[in-house]
Amino acid sequence: MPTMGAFQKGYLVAVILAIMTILEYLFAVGVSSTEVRFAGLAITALAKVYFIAYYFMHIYRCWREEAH
Amino acid sequence: MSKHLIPAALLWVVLTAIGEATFLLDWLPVVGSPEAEEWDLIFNVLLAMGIPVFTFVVAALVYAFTNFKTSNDGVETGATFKGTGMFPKVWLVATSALVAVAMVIGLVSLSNLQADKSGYGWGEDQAPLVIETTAQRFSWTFSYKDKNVELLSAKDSELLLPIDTEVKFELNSIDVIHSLWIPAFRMKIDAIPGRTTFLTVEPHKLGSFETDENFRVQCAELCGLNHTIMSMHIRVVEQAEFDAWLASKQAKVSR
Amino acid sequence: MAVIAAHGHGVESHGASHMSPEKRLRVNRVGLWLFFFSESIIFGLLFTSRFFLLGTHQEHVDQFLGLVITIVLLASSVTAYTAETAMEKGNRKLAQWALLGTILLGVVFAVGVGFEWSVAEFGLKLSEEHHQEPQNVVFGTVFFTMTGLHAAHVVSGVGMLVLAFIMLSRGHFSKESHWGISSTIMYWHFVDVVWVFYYPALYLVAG
Amino acid sequence: MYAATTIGGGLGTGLLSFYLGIGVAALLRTMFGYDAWDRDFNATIGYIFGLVGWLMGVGMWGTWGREWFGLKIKDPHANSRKELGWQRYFMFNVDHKVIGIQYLATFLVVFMTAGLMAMIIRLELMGSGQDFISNKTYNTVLGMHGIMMVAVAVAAVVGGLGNYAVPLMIGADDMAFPRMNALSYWLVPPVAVTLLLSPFLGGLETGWTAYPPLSVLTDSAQTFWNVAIITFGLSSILGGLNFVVTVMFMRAPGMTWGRLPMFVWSMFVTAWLALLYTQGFAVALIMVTLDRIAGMGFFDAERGGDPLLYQHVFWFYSHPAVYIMILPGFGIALEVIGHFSRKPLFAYRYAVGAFLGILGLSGVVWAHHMFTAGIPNYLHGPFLVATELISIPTGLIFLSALGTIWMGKLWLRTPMLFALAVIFNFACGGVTGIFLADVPTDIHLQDTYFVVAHFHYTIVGGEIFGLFAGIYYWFPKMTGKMYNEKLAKLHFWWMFIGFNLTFFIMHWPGIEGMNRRIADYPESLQTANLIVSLSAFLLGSSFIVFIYNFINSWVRGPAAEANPWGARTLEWQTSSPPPVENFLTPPVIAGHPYDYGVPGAAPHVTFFPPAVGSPAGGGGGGQ
Repeated sequence: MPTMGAFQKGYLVAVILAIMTILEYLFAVGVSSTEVRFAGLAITALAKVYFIAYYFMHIYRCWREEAH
Repeated sequence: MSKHLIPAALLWVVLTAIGEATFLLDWLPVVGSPEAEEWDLIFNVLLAMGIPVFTFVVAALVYAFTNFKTSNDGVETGATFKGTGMFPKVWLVATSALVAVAMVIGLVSLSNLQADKSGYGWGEDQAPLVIETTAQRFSWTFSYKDKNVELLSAKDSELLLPIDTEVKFELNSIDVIHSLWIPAFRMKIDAIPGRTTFLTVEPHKLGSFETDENFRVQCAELCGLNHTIMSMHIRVVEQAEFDAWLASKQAKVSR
Repeated sequence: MAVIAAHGHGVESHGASHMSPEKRLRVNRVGLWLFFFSESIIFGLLFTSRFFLLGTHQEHVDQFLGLVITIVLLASSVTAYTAETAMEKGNRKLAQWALLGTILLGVVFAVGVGFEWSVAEFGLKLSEEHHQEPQNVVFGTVFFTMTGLHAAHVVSGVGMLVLAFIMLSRGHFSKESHWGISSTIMYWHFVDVVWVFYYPALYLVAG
Repeated sequence: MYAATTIGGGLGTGLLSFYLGIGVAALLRTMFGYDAWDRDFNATIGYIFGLVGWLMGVGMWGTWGREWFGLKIKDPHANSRKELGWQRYFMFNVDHKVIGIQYLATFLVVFMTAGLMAMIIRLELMGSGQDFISNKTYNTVLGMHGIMMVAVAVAAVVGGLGNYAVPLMIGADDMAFPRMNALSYWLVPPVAVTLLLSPFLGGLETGWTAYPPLSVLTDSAQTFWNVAIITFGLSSILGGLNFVVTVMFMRAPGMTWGRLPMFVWSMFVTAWLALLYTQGFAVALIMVTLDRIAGMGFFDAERGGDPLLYQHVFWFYSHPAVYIMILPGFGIALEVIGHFSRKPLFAYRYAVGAFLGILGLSGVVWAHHMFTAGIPNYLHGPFLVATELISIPTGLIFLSALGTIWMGKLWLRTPMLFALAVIFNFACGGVTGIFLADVPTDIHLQDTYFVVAHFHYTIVGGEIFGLFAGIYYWFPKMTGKMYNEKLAKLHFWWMFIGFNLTFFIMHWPGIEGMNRRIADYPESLQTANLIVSLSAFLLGSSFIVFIYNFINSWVRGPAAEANPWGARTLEWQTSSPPPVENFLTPPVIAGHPYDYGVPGAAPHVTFFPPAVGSPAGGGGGGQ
């Protein structure tokens, strides 16, 4: 998403996170196997953390200098 | 360099010999069960291995201390090797091998410990004599299972065990964590509220607190104010004497 | 404690005599991340304790309420992001409004947790009349502790946001220099990250 | 005067906030329909308020807090001015050198106090039977000795010597977060006060490990103790964070990772350990506190909790904590041995690798403290293996130390004697560790005096000897005075002999059936205990020599040169004591710190030509 404006990028990520949250909820309610549910929830959580840490918290700025 | 290596190695050999000579002193506590025998064996093997390691360091230190010192206020400099060659790799392999040996000894003896009846920790195996043990601050309750006999460390003076019989202690605690330790058998396990732990011993030596103070149950986990006094004497007796004692106890209960 | 530490990174000035502002910023940023790392171990240990004590067992919780407060917290992350991006673009007005929105959503989240506590069907005491099992008590213990610790972070985060809002309104911070706001907002996102794990662990894991 | 205002102000606001907190707690309790007064609950809230009040009053408000509200702050550097004399050590100070000395002095006092408690313990144990003190007093003294010594071991080297030496050794003008550094220190006095008051608030019953359910059930000063230790943990975490960032970002030009002095390496790894694991102790104690004051059921088996949870969480910290204690000892030992052997440090890369290896392994060995605790049988094997694996990196430390002294020109001054003693003592502590890592032998030895002897060998023999090596080594730098060499050597031999007699013999009652933490023992153990006690008094009395030498030399010792040891590292290339900004001209690192006598080796340090005018100032954060 390099060409996108900063605001739009953030909102797109937020929409993705919201969809993931809803899907996570539906998944948890719908799946009966404990192991599958646990694994699915863990993967979703890690994916969400990636989005938040990268796009919201700008973790890359720790090792990459800011542009301005 | 060998000018220094040979005398230092000699020093190491001498120190090791002195160290290993301590095995001549029979200083381990009384052996009351096969478990204790096994313990003494592993302890001695590890000690025999550990002494040369310790004396290696001591020999190197003492030799360097006496031979490489200078009083020339730190102006002189020593040899300039930096330890980037083979020697550290050899050292790494040697120490790893030693550690591997120690690990194998540990794992083998661990699997012996956890094998079948003389299992340790958690398990269902039954033994001919089961003593349900309840710990509380600051006393022990020993209940001979199916025998209708109960001993209290606060009231009764001795815990009797028959010789050459497997005894399983099933431990519970009603308040805090305690630990049942019998030094003569080298065995110990914690009593934890909410779960049952067990240990099994097979006394093979007659004895009592009067003959050796390690024939005792001792609480080994700090449990509060009177942790110190939470102990009880043990007497290991012949089967016949044990049965008679049990019968008299049962008679007392039924009366 | 979080307030002190997180703000601490924002305002170091001594020791910078040989340090360019860019380097100072980078040092602050790495320090703040290490602080998050360190805090996540506290949260992680409680998270692990929950599974140690209960496995995946879970008492009944209000799923709708849980989903709503999760969305509220996510929404607050969006407004927080808006505030920081606005500062980077020099739009102070928007940043102010977005901070205000974040504060409000944070308060709504905290109230939501409080409400959840008041309607919870599990407690901390065994009682005959409610037929409570030990598991009920343990779930209460981990639920109140985990949400409580998280809520404490939310409340301290709100406090820091309020401070940042006041300072911004008084004319502090600029497009070039707004680490005080950035650090606070990073902290806020971190609180969100914690909830990303806590929400499934407390609400969803038993389906 | 300045000192009095600082301390008085802190105490004043602290006490006021304490009472305010108690009031707030009472109000809250009334609001939710409970009795207004519950000792533990109200005191906990009061403590938190009081702690914040103390910090603000002691100087954080003026130099830091005002900034959060956009107000103008006092210059945090003002308190470092030399004209303030001794008073600057009693003020909220951001200079790492002042903070280092504050830490060191505080923890030496704590060390001596806890040492006196050890003397009380040994006095009681001198004879079989209840001699001097009641069981309650005994447990309190025991717990206090334990936790205070743990605090000393965790913080004296890191906080004291680390704070003082690390920025100097890497060529920084200060730590990365100087005010947070001051905060780390000023969190300590309330902890010390709370701990020292605990005998009067109900005593301690649980030892330093505070195992529940005892720590939940006990009617003692447990809650005060918990909050104090959590505060200390916070101080440790913030300190660790500061060191990590400092070593990462504040190194002088040319100070590559391969040129870092060993002491800096050890501090860096220790700081990571503190940063990663201290939370375990804090979380464990938070759970105990919640069980005590909020009716939670983490450890109440009747309500479904599990006491073993505590031990897992607790040892998750407290095992890495022993590396927090010992790595600085290794670091100082290798540092001193490197300089005093006058030859290059042997296998530098392997020693660094050993530090990193210990860092990596330390997090996966905690359950070896729980071999007898009824953990599932399948956990025994893996933790046995992981624990013994740690011997391999530890062996590399010995390789480095022994290789360095071999064929060197050993300059046997007091720091060197202490450093060699670290290697000697730890060899003994390491070998006895194998018996405890091995499950079957551990079952008998767990919770006996064998364990006590083992960990005193590692922690006292390893770290405390290292601490004294460091104190003597950096004494000229810190104070600008030279200590008395004769008295220092007397102290060393006295302490070394007393220590080894005490703790070597202590293995014996452990094997013979004497368990820990008891005020009385069967009569067959009488002889061993008598010898141990007498040796312990010998060890204890050796510190009189140290205290006399330390104070006397500081006050009227001869002035020290800038570099009395002729060492290559950076901290010796500036005046003794160093100026506030550490180096008048910025240093550049050109070579390895330990290349003594290596032909053609570049000097470790060169300096930029003297700067014209003052160095350019860089203000607050900016983007």
